[in-house]
Amino acid sequence: MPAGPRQLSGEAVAAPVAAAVPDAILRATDEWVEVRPERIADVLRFLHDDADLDARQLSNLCAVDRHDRFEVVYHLQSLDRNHQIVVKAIVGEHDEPSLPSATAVYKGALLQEREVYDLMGVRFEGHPDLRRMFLWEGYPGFPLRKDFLQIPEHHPGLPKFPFEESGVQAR
Amino acid sequence: MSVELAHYLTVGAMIFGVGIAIALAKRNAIAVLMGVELMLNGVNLTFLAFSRFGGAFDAADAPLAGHVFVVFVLTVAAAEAAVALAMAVLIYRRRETVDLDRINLMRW
Amino acid sequence: MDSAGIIVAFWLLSAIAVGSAVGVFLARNLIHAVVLLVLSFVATAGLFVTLSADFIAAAQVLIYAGAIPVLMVFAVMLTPLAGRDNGNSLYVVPGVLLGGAFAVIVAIVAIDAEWGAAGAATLAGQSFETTADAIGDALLGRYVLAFEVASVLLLAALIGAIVLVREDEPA
Amino acid sequence: MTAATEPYVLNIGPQHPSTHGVFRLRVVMDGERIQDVEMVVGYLHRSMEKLAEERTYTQNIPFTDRADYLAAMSGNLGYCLAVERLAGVEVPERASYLRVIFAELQRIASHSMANGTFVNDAGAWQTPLMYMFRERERILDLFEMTCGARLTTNYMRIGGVAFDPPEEFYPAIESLVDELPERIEEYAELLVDNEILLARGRGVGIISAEDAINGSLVGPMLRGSGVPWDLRKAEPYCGYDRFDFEIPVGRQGDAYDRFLVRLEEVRQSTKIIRQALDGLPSGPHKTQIPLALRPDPGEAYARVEGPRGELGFYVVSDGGSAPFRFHIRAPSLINLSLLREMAIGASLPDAIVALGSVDIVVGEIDR
Amino acid sequence: MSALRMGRRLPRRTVPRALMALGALVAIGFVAVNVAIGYVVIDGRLDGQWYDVRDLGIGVQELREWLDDRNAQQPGILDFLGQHWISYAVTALLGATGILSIVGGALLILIWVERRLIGRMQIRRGPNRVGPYGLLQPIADAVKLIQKEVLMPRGADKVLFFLPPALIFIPMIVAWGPIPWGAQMAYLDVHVGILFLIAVSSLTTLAIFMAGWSSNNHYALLGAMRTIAMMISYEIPLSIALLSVVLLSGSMQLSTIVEWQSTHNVWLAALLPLAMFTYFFSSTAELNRTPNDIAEAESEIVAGFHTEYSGMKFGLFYAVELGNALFVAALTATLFLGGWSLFGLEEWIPGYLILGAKISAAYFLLVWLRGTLPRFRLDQLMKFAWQFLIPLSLLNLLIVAVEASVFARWEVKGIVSLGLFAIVNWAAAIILVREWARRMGYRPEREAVRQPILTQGVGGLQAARRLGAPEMGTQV
Amino acid sequence: MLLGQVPEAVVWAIYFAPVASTLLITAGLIARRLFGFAFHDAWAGRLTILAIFISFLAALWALDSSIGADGEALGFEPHLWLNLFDLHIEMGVRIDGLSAIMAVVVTSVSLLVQIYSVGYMHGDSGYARYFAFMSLFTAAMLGLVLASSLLQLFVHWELVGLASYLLIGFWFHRPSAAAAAKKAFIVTRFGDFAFLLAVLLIFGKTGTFDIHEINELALAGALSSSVLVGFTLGLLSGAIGKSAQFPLHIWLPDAMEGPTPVSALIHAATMVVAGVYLIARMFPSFEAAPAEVLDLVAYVGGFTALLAAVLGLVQTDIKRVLAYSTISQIGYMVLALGVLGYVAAIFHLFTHAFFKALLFLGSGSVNHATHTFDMRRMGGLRSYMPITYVTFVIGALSLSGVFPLAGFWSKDEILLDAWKYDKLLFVIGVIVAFMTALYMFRAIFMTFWGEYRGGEEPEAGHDDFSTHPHESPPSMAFPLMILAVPAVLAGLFALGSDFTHLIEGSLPAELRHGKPSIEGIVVAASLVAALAGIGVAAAVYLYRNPASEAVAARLGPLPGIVERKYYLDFLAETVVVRWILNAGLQRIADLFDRYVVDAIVNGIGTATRLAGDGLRRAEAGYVQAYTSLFFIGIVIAVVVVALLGTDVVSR
Repeated sequence: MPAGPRQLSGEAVAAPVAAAVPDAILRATDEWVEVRPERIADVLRFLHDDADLDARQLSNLCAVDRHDRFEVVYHLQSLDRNHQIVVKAIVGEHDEPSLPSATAVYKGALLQEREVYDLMGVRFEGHPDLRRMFLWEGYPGFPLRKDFLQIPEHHPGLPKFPFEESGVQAR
Repeated sequence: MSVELAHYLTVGAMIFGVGIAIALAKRNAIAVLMGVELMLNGVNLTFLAFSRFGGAFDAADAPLAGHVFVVFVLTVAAAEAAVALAMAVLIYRRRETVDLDRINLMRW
Repeated sequence: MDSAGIIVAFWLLSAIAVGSAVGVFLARNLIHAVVLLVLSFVATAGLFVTLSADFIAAAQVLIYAGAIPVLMVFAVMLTPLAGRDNGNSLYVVPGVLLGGAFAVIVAIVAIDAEWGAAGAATLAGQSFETTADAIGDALLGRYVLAFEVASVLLLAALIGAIVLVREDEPA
Repeated sequence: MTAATEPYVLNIGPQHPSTHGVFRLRVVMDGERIQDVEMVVGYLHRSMEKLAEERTYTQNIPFTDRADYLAAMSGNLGYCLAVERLAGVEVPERASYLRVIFAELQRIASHSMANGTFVNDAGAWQTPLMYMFRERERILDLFEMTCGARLTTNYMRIGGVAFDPPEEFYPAIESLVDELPERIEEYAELLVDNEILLARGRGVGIISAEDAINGSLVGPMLRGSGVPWDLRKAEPYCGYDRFDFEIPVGRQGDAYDRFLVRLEEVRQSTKIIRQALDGLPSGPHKTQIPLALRPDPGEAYARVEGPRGELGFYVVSDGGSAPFRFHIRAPSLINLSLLREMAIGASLPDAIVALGSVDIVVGEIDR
Repeated sequence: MSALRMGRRLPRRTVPRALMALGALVAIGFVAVNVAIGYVVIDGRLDGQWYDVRDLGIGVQELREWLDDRNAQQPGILDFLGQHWISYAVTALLGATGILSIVGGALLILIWVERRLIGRMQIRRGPNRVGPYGLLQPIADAVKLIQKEVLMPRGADKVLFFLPPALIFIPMIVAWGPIPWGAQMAYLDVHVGILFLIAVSSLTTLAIFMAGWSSNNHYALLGAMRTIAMMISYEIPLSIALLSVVLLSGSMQLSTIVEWQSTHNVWLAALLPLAMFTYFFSSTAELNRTPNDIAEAESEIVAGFHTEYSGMKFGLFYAVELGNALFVAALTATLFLGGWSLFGLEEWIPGYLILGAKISAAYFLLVWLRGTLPRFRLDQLMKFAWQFLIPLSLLNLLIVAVEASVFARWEVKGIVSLGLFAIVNWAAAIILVREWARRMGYRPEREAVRQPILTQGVGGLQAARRLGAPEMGTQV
Repeated sequence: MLLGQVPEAVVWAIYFAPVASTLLITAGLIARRLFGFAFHDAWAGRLTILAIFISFLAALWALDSSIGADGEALGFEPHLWLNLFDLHIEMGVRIDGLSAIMAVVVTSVSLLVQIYSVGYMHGDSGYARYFAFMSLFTAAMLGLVLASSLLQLFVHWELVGLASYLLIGFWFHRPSAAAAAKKAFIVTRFGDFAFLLAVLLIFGKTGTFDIHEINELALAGALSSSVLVGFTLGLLSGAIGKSAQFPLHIWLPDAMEGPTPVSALIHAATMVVAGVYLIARMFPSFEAAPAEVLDLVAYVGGFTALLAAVLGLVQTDIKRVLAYSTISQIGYMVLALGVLGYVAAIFHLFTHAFFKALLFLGSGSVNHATHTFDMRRMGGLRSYMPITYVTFVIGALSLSGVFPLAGFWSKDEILLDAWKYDKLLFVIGVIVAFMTALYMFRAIFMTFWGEYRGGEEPEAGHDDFSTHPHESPPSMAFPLMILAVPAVLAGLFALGSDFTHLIEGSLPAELRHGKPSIEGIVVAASLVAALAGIGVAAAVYLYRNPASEAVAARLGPLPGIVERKYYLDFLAETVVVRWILNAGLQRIADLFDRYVVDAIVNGIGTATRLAGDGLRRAEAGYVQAYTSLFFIGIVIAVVVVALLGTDVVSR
């Protein structure tokens, strides 16, 4: 499987992570490391702070619906050392998936996690403002899920116009 | 038919009277200020009427004294408006109201 | 015998001035009251013109119609809870009575009194002259002390207003 | 206003003159000062990522045009790179050069637009925008000449590019590249030394380098904050390492720096195009690939330095002829992560200028 | 906030037919009066002796004689009317229609001129479809605006929402009164002309506030508050700048000021550069034009105070905006560029043509500014007014006051003293502006390093620090 | 009469040149502080010197004119300065022999002091400020001298006080300097207050401030003697304060805390002689007053001279010696005025200015070399500092009145006048002359002879100047040499009658005495006293060279008393201030205030409060309630007027 030109292999990442965050690593391939979902925030924190791994930027965050589970993929980037790290957290629960939020480590996760929640329905616990983004509150279902169209009420044709609730608080 | 001094004085008095009514009857400090300005205006009209009918242009020793007084009244009015409105804003900020019925700082 | 133009102008302007002043009293909305007030002031300025006071009329428009209402409007906008409301206070009855009594009595006195030469004079009897020069001479000559005092007053008012509404210093 | 006033909510957009499309900001204001801001997007959401799962790999290329419709070429390129990486397709040399040329032309066009609208947001009444459009127009002419479309080019293909440019293309691009430096100097004269623009842009929307990295900012936003990060250097694709160019980096991280960085990038792009034209090899412009490409199961994440920064495509294959999962890492959206940081506490005009300096494309935000 | 959704439709036919007929009659009368004026002028009955419009002369005199005759023959109702006021009324009517027609016509042309000019500046063509060179475009626009439905937002203050377009139109027209179009050719040549103009133009503020407040729209209110803040700030330097003109020429009457420039063969622009700059800049603020158009900054608050206006109400605002700009150009030409005089050439060329040319030049400057410059921020503008323009114009006023008293006392004939003043004032202007700007912290050389840093290597935070960019978030 | 009549503008220039330099330096300093204007310190010195040089030249011209006019007033009309209702206050300059001489003295001494200061103050952080103050002081002094009206004189009198306060406290970071400045200011205030009373008294009686008019009125007998007594006593009090006469002399020795050039300028030639000048200026009034006033003047002067001379004998600080010497010599002048020796007093003032300035500057020079003013640490300096030594000795000789130096002639004239007037005063004068020579040469022998005793102990790390005293820089030595010339020659004026004419020209004709003769016995007495003083000093301090303690032991309790300044400072500070004022008067006032005034006030307050308690029920605090009442009152008033007609109003 072709990897990015400057991607660290999963094994190379797994060793220091396992040392720092015990029982976090589930699997390591030469492309990515798979992390226990509950520990994902700790792992990211470690990767961010570690001087060698230096994953200062959350380059990309997305989720893949594997029919029975969700893979949440984190592409991390070290700018100074110019390498990329791919971390995956596989959430086994398919109806109400949730895992800790990365927003405490990366501000860049704010919108990306909202997007994943909006379209995939993966809850990120600890996200300060986890609301629908492209779709409105009350939209039935999460359209990027593979089973979206199998549920009858998810068929296109909007039942109601968006009801706007402001999440903005006046200070 | 002609317009005489008394006409102007009457108009001035009416404006002044309305000013009194507003100044006394309004709850809002800014409205009260409007009343005061109206009163000043009535006085101005009276001044100018006297100046005009009293031969302002002929008076050798003090030409246009009435006009000069009106200038001063205008000045005072501007100053008063600035300070009074500043006070209104301040009172609002401190007490959340400019309702004169609720402002009784001068009590006792 | 004045020219008809002056007579018409006088009655018209007087009606507007007094009428809109009454309107200030009656208006329920404070912003409307300000607008009516300006109308009254402008009409008064017109009356000034009939009294050959061109300079004063212009100054009246400038100050009373241009500056003071703007201040009032600002004050109204800065005190939102006061609600643009032009309600009456407890003193509405004495206020109206007193105002009416005052106007009536002074009007009676004005009409009844012997004004001598001034009472006999008419507007037609005198020519319309330019007043700005004479007012300037008077202000900087005979009334120079008062002029200076007035300027000090303005300065004091300026400073006072600024000091009053200044933000409290952050600790 | 300094007095105790009540905060009120102001809606900017979705059809506001300075929101660059159907983008909406709900702003809580105290007088002219912004207390809180929330972006409301989705008006242009077309569910591209879902649709892509039903189409073949090649059929998906037009979606990438319509995501960032101001930089269609870059979108094409990123997606093609991702699929090529997934399927292991080799690209001919000439195709790489052509890709570079068109990607850089697209960058110039997009940056011209960005700078023009930025200055427009700062209040210059359309004149600079019109000037910038002049160059963009010529570039779009070149696109039309080559692939028949101006905006949604659909030009790149998996394994190369769709067409070889026609003969009249070469003199046209030569003259454009020759003239561009003068034009850029013209803008610089009009805008860079403009005191008003300086007053409006300096110190507005400042983002520190730490925040920029942590907030996943990319492209001119990141570089404007002083971080010298450019994928063309860091992870050279399409043979960018063959070309000599430099990365412009801002000094303060404010809106004005981003403007300057974009202006300088136009200069650098001109340099790259010139080099690419000089070294353009002959040969095929495309590798033949099967019509229904079926890559082995797996995943690939490829990214290019688009005009708005890192434009990434994450493609997962389950061995079928359509991607199992297709995700666009949209710089326009992610660059807004720090919108609140930039806007809260600023005055409304400053926020507008800061937003203008982000250079968003709503098609890419919503997808 | 879309007016379409929020708005309330008015009845389809808002104007009764009778009113429309009356309007048509007025319009016809309007045209007739203009034709009459033209006839009198072209006919040469005035014999080159054009006086104050108030004494429009022969035509009016004939009218009065006729009235007197009637009065003598059959006394009656005309007894009451038979005074000289009727000539005033007639001439006032004539002058007002004259101004309206001139300004109105000019506005129609201006719309085309401005759009055309801006188009040229923006490498566009500008309007070129309706009529030759797009000349009929403004008329088409006007027709479109008149036909458009007038919407009123829900929750708007009905009375106050309807008044401002008319209220704001009045000062714009009245302000044109004192402008002299030639020797003794002013409609309302008041003695306190400049004060009159300042007073009249200050009325605009309230109308704008009414428009903004009554719209029940945050953009409109924001725009109105901005306008008011800016207008009351910029009225001060503007007035002070005009005062220096008054001081030097010794009169507030516009015609006298022009005559002063004519007799001394000098433009006040040469004598009072700083005053002219202050006036012009402050006027752009008062006019809400670039670079000071924050009141209707379209990229921030859509259209400011007239966001919610549509149809001809918007058209009136638009017309007033242009008319005021034209008026500022006219006042600049009158006060600073010699008005209708042109160093003796006014003997051969009609004064109003000279003035027109000067107005055009000044107006072009406004258009040019609009086509070129970005916009300031409100606080920057306020700072500029209070910290820069007002102190400078006060200092300038001081200098001019000294010069004026010198000039009044030792009247040196000819160019000597005025030349000296010009030199002193230019020097003072340059030095004051330079030094004050530096006092305000303006350091052009500080901004010398503006270009971004160029680098070959990539990196993150460490690289950023290595590149030596200043600490982020600090002002250089 | 070399140059012709001096124009009035030039006379004003004498005054305005230093004023201008003050303003310029101040403006420069402000500009430097606020705007970063490049105002170099050196410019302050140059400006001051230039301004005073201009003044000096103008003063010379004025003097020249004055000589040509035989000392009569040159007759410049005063200018109307303030015109309030019936009050017309005029300002003018008066140039006659007296003021011309004074102007020349002030400007010349000041000029030299400024030049000297350039070197002396070099490197001081307050360099420019110093020169601003100096300019101010000189301007004030010149204004005082040239004033034609008493008000003008008083204003500048106070300005001089202010400037001296600033200068004495120039090193205000030193507590002693600050205290000295305060002391000088407050002590002279007592006299100034009496002076002000006198000015107001005379203005109330005559309605004019013009000095000349007042003098003429006094001579013409237009003023009652009680008024004159009050007036002259007030003036005398002012003079006593400013000229440091007994009992207000206590501020002057402390005032030596200021920079030495300041001492030279203020305490030798200018400020302290202002009192003498004042009495001389108003001399006709004094003459017109009852004779007891002049007797009082004479005895105050004589007593001060004697007292200060004795004090000068026990000082170890060289500047204090000179300070007491100054008090003593000014006492001499006052004595001279009291014995009708108008010319002699001014003559002595004239000569004294030069040699005392010379001595002060010399002491400054010594200090520059040794960094101390303590004579016990000096000694043997004569070989190190020849110029200073020679000039200092010349000054001392002149001060002691040794023939033919300047001091001899002026002192001789005073003694002669005293001889003619009152023999007791003559004896006092001779004793003082003896004492003068004694303490001056004691100082010289202690300072310049014998072995060098080390100066100030060098501080660690400092360059060790003190072990190698050296001659002062030229800018300091040059004024010394210049001043030495008049210190020698100024007395020769006495040989002709021009000087007398010149000075007496300012007096009305009936008061002029003409040139005094020389009485052999007087000359002999003064010479013998001086030489005896020198001899005793030489005998005691040169050959025996005792320690101070030994001398003190020999003399019993006397030195103790003297060293404590006859307990006068104690008297002033403790008895008067602390006991009488604080404990006595203030206590009484306090009790009165507390039990009488407060009781009344509190009573009124209580009554008001009780009344208010009753009335407040009527007031709810609503503005409109009050306003309503207000308008009800107006309406009632209008109704009354309207109904009753105008009679009510007019009646």
